[in-house]
Amino acid sequence: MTRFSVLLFARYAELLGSERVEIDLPASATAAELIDALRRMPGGALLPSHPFLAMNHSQVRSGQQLDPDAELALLPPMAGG
Amino acid sequence: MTRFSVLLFARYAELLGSERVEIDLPASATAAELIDALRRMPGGALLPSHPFLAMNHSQVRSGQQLDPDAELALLPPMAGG
Amino acid sequence: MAFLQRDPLELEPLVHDISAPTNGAVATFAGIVRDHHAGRGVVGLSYSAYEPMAEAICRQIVIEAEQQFDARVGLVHRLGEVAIGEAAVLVAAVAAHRGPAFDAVRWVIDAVKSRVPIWKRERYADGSEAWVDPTAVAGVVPAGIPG
Amino acid sequence: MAFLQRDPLELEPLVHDISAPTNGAVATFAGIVRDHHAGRGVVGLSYSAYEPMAEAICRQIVIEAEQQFDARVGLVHRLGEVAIGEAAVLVAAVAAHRGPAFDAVRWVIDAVKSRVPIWKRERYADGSEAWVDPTAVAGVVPAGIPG
Repeated sequence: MTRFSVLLFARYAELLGSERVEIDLPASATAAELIDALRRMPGGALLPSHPFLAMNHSQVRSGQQLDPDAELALLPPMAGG
Repeated sequence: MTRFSVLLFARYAELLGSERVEIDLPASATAAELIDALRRMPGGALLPSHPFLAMNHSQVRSGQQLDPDAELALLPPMAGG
Repeated sequence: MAFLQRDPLELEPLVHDISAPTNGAVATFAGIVRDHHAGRGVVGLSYSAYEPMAEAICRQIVIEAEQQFDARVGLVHRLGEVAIGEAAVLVAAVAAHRGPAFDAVRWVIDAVKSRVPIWKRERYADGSEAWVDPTAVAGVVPAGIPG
Repeated sequence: MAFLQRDPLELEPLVHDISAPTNGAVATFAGIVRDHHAGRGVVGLSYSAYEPMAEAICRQIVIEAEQQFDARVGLVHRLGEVAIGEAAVLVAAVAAHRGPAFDAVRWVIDAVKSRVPIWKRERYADGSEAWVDPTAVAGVVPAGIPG
């Protein structure tokens, strides 16, 4: 298992009660697998099934494999402007 | 004959050498007849054949009869902005 | 409110006059005097107007824009000498949302250019001057008048 | 240049930084905090961001806009508490002519709204608070979180 660290913001940070969570997953884990694991955490059930996941500031697609050394962040719908 | 007074601006004032000209025409004169008379004045030959003539701040069409008591003005192409 | 002004134009008071706490969008436009025109170096220019008609047409343009776009509109045009880099005209629109604000500003500046009796005399780097005629064929330099 | 700022936003320095004597048109947009949203009275709000990504995306948006529209673009977004009537975001574009200036500003504000990771928490007149979700069905008030 490999440790993945995920930044959380705004409403998602409130749902999971933290601005950063750590999750152990197989080293080959995809975005979809990380999101599934987040949704099984306490408070995670209210996360949408396809939230915006950023890896090093770029959006990753569901099937994309994650780099455990990259900066991962789960982003609620953008509300700037 | 009735006296019509016409305000001139910018390049048209320079062409006719004055910011105001007076012309005697029949009381029933139209915009086109006034413009013809202006174009026969010294310097008037360089006026276009259909310049913008305003009567009390609104454009008048060629065939429209003029009110000698109205404020008449001959306007070069607008160049504001 | 006067739509024509001989002093330098300022955006902030124009926007302030039309702002309200119900409005979420402010769009503005400034037309700036450039240092060149039709390939010639411009060193200065001055605007003149048929002032009473220009004021009346500006007022009419603002009324039409406010009715058409559900926005509040501010407009002011400079007269007299204007230096390179200074604003010749300012337009501002305040609306609940950005679409009407943008649309109003764009409509107003187009209307100002085509309907308000204002004229521009440019002075060129070679010492000549000319009245600018926006209806002249593009690329044709207006006939110079010795400066 | 920082695209995110905690102090009140000012339009003039933003425009000044991108101005040049060859440019004839300046278009700007300000998004202003309104006193209501989805039918509820808003008494205040605060913006937060995923700051390094937000800075990077803002820079990318400016680069894309400048390439696409032949304009110079300025952009700044407020973070933290913002009072009613204050600007949450400013966009400015300077170009030779007004078309590209307007188009650039409009494109940039649309891109900011859809691409920059910034979130808005509103406080309502009834004492509740909520994160604003622009993707929620129009007219549906976001679930309130007791304030």
